[in-house]
Amino acid sequence: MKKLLDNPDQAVDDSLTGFAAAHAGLVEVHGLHGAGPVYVTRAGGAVAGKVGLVSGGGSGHEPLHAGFVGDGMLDAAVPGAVFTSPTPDQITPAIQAADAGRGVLAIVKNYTGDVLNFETAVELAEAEDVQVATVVVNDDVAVEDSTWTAGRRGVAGTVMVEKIAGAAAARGDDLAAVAAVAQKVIANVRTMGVALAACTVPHVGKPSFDLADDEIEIGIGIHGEPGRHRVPMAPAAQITELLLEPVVADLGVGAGDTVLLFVNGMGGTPLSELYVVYGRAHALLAQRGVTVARSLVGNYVTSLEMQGASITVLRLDDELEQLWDAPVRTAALHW
Amino acid sequence: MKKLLDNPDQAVDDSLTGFAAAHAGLVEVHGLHGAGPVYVTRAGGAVAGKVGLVSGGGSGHEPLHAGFVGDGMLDAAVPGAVFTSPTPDQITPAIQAADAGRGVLAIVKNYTGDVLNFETAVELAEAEDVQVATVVVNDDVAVEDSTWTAGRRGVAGTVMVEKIAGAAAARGDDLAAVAAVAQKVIANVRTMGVALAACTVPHVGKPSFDLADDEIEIGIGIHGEPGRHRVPMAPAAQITELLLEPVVADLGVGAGDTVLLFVNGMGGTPLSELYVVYGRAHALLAQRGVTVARSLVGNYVTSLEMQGASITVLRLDDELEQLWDAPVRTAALHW
Amino acid sequence: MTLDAAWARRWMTQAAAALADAKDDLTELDRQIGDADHGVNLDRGFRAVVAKLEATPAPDDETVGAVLKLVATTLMSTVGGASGPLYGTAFLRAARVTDRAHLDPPAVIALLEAALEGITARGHATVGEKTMVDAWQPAADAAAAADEGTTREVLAAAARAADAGATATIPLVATKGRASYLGERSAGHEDPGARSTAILLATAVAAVEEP
Amino acid sequence: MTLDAAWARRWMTQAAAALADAKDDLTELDRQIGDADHGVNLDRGFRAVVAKLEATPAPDDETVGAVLKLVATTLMSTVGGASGPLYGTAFLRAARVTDRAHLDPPAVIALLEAALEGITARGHATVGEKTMVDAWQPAADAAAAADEGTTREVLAAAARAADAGATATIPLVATKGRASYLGERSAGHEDPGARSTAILLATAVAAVEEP
Ligand SMILES: Nc1ncnc2c1ncn2[C@@H]1O[C@H](COP(=O)(O)OP(=O)(O)O)[C@@H](O)[C@H]1O
Ligand SMILES: Nc1ncnc2c1ncn2[C@@H]1O[C@H](COP(=O)(O)OP(=O)(O)O)[C@@H](O)[C@H]1O
Ligand SMILES: [Mg+2]
Ligand SMILES: [Mg+2]
Ligand SMILES: [Mg+2]
Ligand SMILES: [Mg+2]
Repeated sequence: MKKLLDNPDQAVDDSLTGFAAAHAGLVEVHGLHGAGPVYVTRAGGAVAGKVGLVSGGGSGHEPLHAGFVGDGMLDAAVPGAVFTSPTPDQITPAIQAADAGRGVLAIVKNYTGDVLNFETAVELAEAEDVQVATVVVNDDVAVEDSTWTAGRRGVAGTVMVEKIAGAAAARGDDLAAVAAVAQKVIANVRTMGVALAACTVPHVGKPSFDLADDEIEIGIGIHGEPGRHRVPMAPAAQITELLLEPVVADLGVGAGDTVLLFVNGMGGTPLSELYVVYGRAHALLAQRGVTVARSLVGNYVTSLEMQGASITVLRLDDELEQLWDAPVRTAALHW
Repeated sequence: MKKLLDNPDQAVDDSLTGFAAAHAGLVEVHGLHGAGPVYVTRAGGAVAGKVGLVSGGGSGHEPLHAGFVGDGMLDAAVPGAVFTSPTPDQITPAIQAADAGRGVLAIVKNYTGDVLNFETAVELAEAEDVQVATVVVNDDVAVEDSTWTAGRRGVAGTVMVEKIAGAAAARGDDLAAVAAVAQKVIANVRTMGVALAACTVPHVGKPSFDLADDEIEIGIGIHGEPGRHRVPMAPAAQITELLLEPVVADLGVGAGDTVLLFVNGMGGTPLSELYVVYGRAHALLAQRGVTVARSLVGNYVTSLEMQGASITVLRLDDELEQLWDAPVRTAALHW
Repeated sequence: MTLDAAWARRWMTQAAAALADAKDDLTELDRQIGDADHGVNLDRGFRAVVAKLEATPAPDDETVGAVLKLVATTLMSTVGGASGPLYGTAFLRAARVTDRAHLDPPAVIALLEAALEGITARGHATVGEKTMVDAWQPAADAAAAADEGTTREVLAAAARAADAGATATIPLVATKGRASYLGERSAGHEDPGARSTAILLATAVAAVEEP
Repeated sequence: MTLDAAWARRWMTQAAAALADAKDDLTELDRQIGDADHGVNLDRGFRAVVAKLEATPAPDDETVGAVLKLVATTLMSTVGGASGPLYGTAFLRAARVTDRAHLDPPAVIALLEAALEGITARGHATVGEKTMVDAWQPAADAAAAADEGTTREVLAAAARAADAGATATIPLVATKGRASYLGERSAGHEDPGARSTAILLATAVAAVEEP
């Protein structure tokens, strides 16, 4: 394991220190160097008259979530240890900091740890008189029998939820309306991912799972956890189909539908390969009569240096399209 | 070697197909699927009244250069095979397409292949009555005795040259002035890189160089070529010093200077690690009394999936700072 | 022989040491069917617990519940992940029923039952879902069945049952927690949370001073 | 015995075959001290040359120069990298001095010298800098020294010298091209462009039909 870091125990802190220095005008990182619970807010604090948006989760998925703090997206982000949910004592002050009196929407990815820690944190924030609504993102179609599991995981579709709910908050929607928009995105977004090679958690020092040279892991999450099944290594065209097929089937998109297509890199895959997958997926959707009206290609919800990608499809209507297009000014998304 | 592609011979074409589909409103990719010489232009073609900007080089450095085509940056980009300079028959039509009558600036990274192919292409374009100026980017301080080599290489600093010259062209500067601004950036920008693990060129199928588990390669270029020397793996703080030291020394920046600090990922390094390096570099510069006024952190000039990073410092004055801040709307840089 | 706050403090010191020893093993279990952090999470949490207890001098009249509450809030704010709130809630509920200086056997049984209830209240898992409940439930049951014994015997019965329960998770297919995403592939591996529960309860026994 | 356009065409067919065979070896040489693409670049280029020649029927009065010019423009537009313009210019200059149907020994010498001049005009390298010039220069010199011989003997002398020249690059420290970035570390490896030059000239000999 070779990584650009000094000490695994300090890696999240050191990374956030750099993040704070690089984006000083945009964000503020609280609690660095053991000063207290760690969370990230906009540089200016909560925006008067606006519903606040908070998300969080384990670190190792950068730029998610801290990279999405700023105008038109999140007001605060809460990074845990690598692949470990943050704790309530971090989340609660982040929620409080995001509150400008119109309440706060907590965007939680569906993992037992995230759900439990946010649950407690929300209770504590409510006890401090902050009005909080929670949405749980669960876009990962790799989890098939969700009644027999902890439910579908929240993965790359989280970016769409945060961006679009952020735009709804920015245009002045109240808490119920922002939560409703977020739920609408959640209802219309699905993702499936593949790993070509696993990642290595710094303090573990060896790959999260073992994968032979000629195998790939289909249906992975974003925490270096193994996927649903393994198949032999295949050309991009085939892998794209393996990922896109269940996404399209589950979402039920077809001729006449308009979608956003998002090809997300897991951290160790070059952009050029993501575009290969994007091209294949775009063509497959076009063949089915689906219009790809918006696109996103890049490393947005990563698993450290994992080699792999996920395909996300969001069914669009006029409202979602407009909210997606609305201005955003964060470290990682900017238009 | 596991890569998301179908056929190494088609990988560049397939990737550009996806790029074209993902950014249809922004760029146009010419010559796909064997239709002719391959090059990328803005969707709308040359901008009336503006000096054109063209750059190019081997593929495998994505988002460089095609990701920088758009308002405020390049008018055309010319991608060669992976790590191989494009040919004159690609470059010349790109130069012609970028010309709106006020001439074209060709931005060439200093590699024998790029220089020679651009030289020929420029001659051919001039024969077609296009006025062309050429600047050669050579920011890599890893090349020490540049009189005994092909000269310093052009690496990550190319982003600064393209962005700032692009802004000068956008504000209406004539060809000589745009070239002068580009030269000013070149005179004030320096870079040094490190590899933790080599990359694999698709049609080669094995890593470009062999690196032991406890070694890193200092002073690498961006073509998977080996670096200047090897040192034992070290903590990020130490690696940052190894990279920053020669950059600062060569540039001669010190107390009172204002700079842009750019930590560039080589493709396979997670953003979180780039921020660790950024944080260390920022602190080292601050210690020396250097003001870091602007920053950029991310994968902008990559070497496929190479694990590693480079540090670039650009000395700023008011003009360069304003031109850096000027609006840009490309696939990879946007503000 | 009853158990007092000093026992609770010794328990935590020994638990921290045992979990530090088991850190890599627990993380390896979690690497097989989860995200390779369980040992790291608990080690971070219990080191913080020990630091917190050391920084908090024991008043003469310290109750067992007071110690366990400190443990609960510290775990809650340092472990994260799924196990943080689960262990945190377990200790919080246990603290509520142990707000006294001395625990007799029925009180020890109550402690274990409250802990179990805390975990199921939060995590909604039942026995057989391949979670820490598969260690806590048999532990609480065995403790209740040993109600004729000393506090040490009650705890020892619980620890043995937790150990057996953890082992029994090996063939199970997970339906709760992160391992559930693996489906059938989760079978054949021990649940890390069940194993850490067994370790925790073993140290509760070891911390009882021989009469 | 003189050389004609048919020889030039045979030369290119055999060169393409030999370079395809050597593709991996050349790329491996380039991997050691460059960017691992030299074999791939030349294979792409010479396959295109053969395709181009096949698609271009030979007129009865075809000159050697006409063939070499087609080779030059094809290499220029398909090889890329440093070697594309260098080999392209070499063939372009060689075409200029061979614009006739038959080459006698002095014309073969002129062809080689023009090629060398093209390469140095573009690349500004001199002997000893660990580039293809280290094969072309001795080749041109040996050809000139063999001016009493047949065309085949002139070419054979050139090919032998190019081969020796390529081998002689092994201990050199590169000061031109990509290998120069390696400094001292470039010593101990053969220059890929010098080796491909030796292969190219060997096939020029092989393409001469025995009288
Ligand atoms: N719903 C649940 N109920 C009870 N225990 C659970 C539940 N979900 C997870 N666990 C326990 O938590 C353990 C994993 O803890 P840990 O690895 O620290 O957290 P995470 O899964 O968030 O990485 C599992 O081995 C299991 O015993
Ligand atoms: N300035 C130069 N003059 C002559 N030959 C050169 C020069 N620079 C490079 N070469 C030759 O080109 C070869 C490399 O070609 P190739 O690998 O195809 O291009 P690139 O270096 O652009 O990847 C070197 O081995 C060397 O022989
Ligand atoms: Mg975890
Ligand atoms: Mg090359
Ligand atoms: Mg875990
Ligand atoms: Mg090369």
